[in-house]
Amino acid sequence: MKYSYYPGCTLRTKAKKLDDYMRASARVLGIELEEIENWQCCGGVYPLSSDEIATKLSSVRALNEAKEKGQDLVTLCSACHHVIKRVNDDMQNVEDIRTRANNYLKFDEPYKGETKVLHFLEILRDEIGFDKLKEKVVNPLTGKKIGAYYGCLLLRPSEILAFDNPENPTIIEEFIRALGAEAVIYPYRNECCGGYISLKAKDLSENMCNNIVNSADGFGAEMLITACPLCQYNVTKNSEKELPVIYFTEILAEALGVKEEVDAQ
Amino acid sequence: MSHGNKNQAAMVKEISGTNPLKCMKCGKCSASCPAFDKMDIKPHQFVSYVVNEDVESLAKCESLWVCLSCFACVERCPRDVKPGKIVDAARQIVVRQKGGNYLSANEIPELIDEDLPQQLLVSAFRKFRR
Amino acid sequence: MSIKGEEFRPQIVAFCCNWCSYAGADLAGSSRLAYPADVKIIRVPCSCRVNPMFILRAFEKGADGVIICGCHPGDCHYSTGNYYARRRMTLLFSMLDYVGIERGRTRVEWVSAAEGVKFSQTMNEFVETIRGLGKNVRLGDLRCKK
Amino acid sequence: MHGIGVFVCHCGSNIAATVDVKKVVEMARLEPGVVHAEDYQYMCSEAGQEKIAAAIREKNLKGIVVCSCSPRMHEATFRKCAEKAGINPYMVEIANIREQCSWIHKDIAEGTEKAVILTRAAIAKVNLNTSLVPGESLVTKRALVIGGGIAGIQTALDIADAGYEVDIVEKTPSIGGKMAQLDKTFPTLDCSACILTPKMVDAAAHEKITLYTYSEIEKVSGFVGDFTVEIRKKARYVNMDKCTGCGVCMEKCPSKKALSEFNAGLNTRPAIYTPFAQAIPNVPVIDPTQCTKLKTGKCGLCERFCQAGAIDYTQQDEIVTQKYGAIVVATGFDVIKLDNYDEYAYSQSKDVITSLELERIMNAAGPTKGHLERMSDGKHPKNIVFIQCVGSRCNDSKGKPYCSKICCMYTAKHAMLIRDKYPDVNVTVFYIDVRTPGKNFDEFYRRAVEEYGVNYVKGQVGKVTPEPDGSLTVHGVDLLENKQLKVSADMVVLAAAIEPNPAVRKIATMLTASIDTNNFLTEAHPKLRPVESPTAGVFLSGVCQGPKDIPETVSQAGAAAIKVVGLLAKDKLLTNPCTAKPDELRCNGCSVCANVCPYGAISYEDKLVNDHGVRETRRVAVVNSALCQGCGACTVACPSGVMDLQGFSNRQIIAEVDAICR
Repeated sequence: MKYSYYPGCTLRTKAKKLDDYMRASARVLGIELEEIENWQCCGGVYPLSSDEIATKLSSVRALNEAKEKGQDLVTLCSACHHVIKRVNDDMQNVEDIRTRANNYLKFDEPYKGETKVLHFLEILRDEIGFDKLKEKVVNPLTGKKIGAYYGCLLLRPSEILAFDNPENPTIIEEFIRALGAEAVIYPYRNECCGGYISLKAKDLSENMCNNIVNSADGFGAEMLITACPLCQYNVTKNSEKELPVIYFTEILAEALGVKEEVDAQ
Repeated sequence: MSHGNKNQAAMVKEISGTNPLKCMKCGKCSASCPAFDKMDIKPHQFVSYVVNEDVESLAKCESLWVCLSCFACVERCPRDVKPGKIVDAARQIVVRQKGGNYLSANEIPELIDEDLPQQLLVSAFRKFRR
Repeated sequence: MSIKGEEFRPQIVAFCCNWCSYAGADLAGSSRLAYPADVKIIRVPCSCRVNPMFILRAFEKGADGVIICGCHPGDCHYSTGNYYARRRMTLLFSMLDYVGIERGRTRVEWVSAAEGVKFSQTMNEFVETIRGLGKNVRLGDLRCKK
Repeated sequence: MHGIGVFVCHCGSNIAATVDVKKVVEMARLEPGVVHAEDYQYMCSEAGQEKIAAAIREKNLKGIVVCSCSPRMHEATFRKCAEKAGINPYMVEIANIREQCSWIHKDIAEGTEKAVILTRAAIAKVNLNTSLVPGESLVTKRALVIGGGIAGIQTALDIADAGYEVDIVEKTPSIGGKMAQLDKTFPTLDCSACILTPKMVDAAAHEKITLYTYSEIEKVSGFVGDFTVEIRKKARYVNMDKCTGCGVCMEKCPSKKALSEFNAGLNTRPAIYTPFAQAIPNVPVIDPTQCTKLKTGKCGLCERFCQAGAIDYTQQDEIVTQKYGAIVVATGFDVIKLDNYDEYAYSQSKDVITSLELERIMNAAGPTKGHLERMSDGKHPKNIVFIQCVGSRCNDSKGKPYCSKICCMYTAKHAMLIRDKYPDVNVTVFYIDVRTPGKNFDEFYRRAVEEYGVNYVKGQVGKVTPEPDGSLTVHGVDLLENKQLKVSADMVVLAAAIEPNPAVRKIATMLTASIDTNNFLTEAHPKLRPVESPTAGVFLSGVCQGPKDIPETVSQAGAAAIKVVGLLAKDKLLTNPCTAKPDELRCNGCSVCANVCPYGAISYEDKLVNDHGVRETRRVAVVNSALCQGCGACTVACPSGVMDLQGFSNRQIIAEVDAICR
């Protein structure tokens, strides 16, 4: 299994571990990742305006490169996934954006949204399968009570992201169970952490993150896992309760027995 | 009723790609919005400003800068109106005008800490500035 | 839309089955859902009554587009008529394409008696397509022009 | 043909406002064959018809064209008028210059031009019309009602009381339908079972009514007056003649895990069961997916305990074939699945329920014996929140675009009943609009507010979150106060949208009755023929046609019954004379036409033909005009172009094409 891989800005810096744990785990699972050459930042938020293309071009370049290699494009950061998947949907379905982006980029062959965009979790679920993943676990996380924190970007708008049931998702819970831990279900797992708003309106983010953490704690979670560096930051910084929030790839690496090797790097 | 700027209202409709007339004023967006309390114009009211061609008031409101683009309103809107897209279109109109930036580079140092991920700054820049 | 001097006004024939599409057209009418006057409807009992000959004749006589409307698959008043129509028209349209009548000039659409909106939308779209394609000259029989 | 008359209707201003009627008359006069043309305010009025009749007589007209509304509206009117005046009714053509011209165009020049062309096409067609004479067919004096809810029961009772045989086919083991599941009914709060069960008993006891419960429609053929229907009587594994309805089998059955359909899945029932105590017939059925004996061959307890010897594990499905003159669809509704509304935590919490489930909880025969209890822990709730419009009025892909109509009233009913019985319970209703048109309806809702203190809040709820302490938080908004609200509740009740019974699609296809985008059956005319389907002989009763409450359903059921009675009262029906007709001289008997005919109306006979003096016996197609429905499939299939359709002949349609493209 060979995929094109788009890491994104934060995974190169503040969230390097999110990336490292994933790469180590991917090796164990036989997932081959080829990093997109010269990838550029996705912009962090999907540009909603339907009348400009400049903010979408970096995603289109990455998508086209994967297409030329004949590979699916894998993402790990929730924000990158959200942006690239939606831009891809525009390239498939919005004629105006497709035409203008192609006119500007002048690829050998126009890009029409051919590339399949997958989140790493989707590979675990759909390509590897959680049953198979379970077999590969050498260090089951038995007894741990883990809450999945999805946030907003992976799930919405479900019409386009088509990742999971946006109001009652199960993919990360299944992932947790495959690793041998107990999945704690709490209703705030798909609520927003505040995102970029924490920069200028910290109190708003605090209120939201406290709701999330209190709910998870109330239902017995001992830690939260997430796929998004921004979620990780906000929920950790902006909540009163000290509930650890870590990347899902960390517990994956732990269960697969490669965590120490990464930490030692 | 409408003394406002027709062009700007049309522009909001075009940028957002939504039809505000589909709204039935159910309020599910406002019930879902995590930033509701910070908003001066509430999500269910966005459409009225566009219909009444009063984009100017919308452009001056605080709501533009506290919307999180979490898409809860977009996901749950039963009428396919997508209020989040309307507020984003109004925000676009503001930041595209000169001096419409909500965030200046000078403010940044005092706002950040060492754990802050790049993603946050990138997103904030895209949302708050041209 | 007024009749202006040299504006291209296509000649469009619509065959509508009596049970669904003709009723859908009536509903579009009573709901005042406008579509261009270029469309003229011929009522047939079922879309399977539409003989390819009629369509050829229309093009010979100078039609710029022909659309056939019937009940949705599975909803035919005569159970299976629209399936026959669908198969026949698929064949006919590829043949017409072969002789140079663009695909866009012919269309099959399923419109139920309750779909006034769809009828109007379909006709607006179809007329728009035909306007884009311009006047049809292929198959036109000059003897028919007198 | 010489002697055509053209009559252009103004339809008040409906046509005349956008079509220059005088101009249409003037242009019609120029068409070949036209000897008379005139216009009039209302052609369909008595005076208008008199004008037509007078012209036919005075000018010796052979055929007429009426330029007016849709032929689906007044073709029959003008045919009758022509016949009275002495010409064949099929010498009439209609140019539809209202629905398909004046109502959709605004520009007079444009409208007039199109009206002239449509008139021209009708004139070209009528030129080639021939006199047609309808045949006759006999009417089978028996009606079929599909569905045994209140709609079906009422329709059947009314038909039977008029003296005709009626069969009710009901899919489930008992008649009664959704109404049997209800506890109380609005706006009078009388007990649903108390008013329904006598009707169920009446239906069962009526000498003219036959019940086929636990049965489904398998196949329908034929046409108005003469339908043939195959009914599948599913194996009950209980002999209906022997069973005494004692109920011992249900008590003894060890397999009690199946969810009770009647109690909306809130509790369980045995594998051998009647849906509810007052079921009619009071004969249980064995659910083969649950019965240990049928699945593994072991057990057999019910057989051992049945003193009447009614259990029969070898029973098979049985197909009954019956003839009917008319069919009434009364298939009713279901509550939508709430998979698309997980924000309301229906699948996550047992204490989030639908209104139909609440109905069962409130009912003395329900899972909690009528006590208001939470399904999760059996505790008495102190705060109940109702959420309206869940899945109704949605134009996204998740819900239904229509208003389900009954929810506002039943929610007011529930709120009132709860406050009446348990004054300690706080009731909050989140609504978008309160819609209560109907006799004593708004008064009823106001009573809930004014006398019972139900708290109505305008604003749709965004999300319901289960809390660690077992309560629920309702995240709502008060739009009038412009405030977000978080309401703590012990129970949340969702007014889930209703949708037509999913089985209706298959039934509609079998009946060739049309269905709309929401799977509601289409009526022949939305105002003037609301209980008839466009397919002759098929009638509509109850929610299968659109959302309705009980009184509306009962009225419609009666209306459908009178239409059926009107049909069955006739001995013979005139058949459509627009049937297929082969040209025997040119037919080579290739059999293609018979293969496409959906009615088996075409056969082949060896006939003596005289082909330009050559007399020989040839195999030629023969159409049975009593069976032919006039679809025209054969006319196009015929490789030699020999088959034609009377009233819509090749030449007629080509003449129309020519006239339009001229």
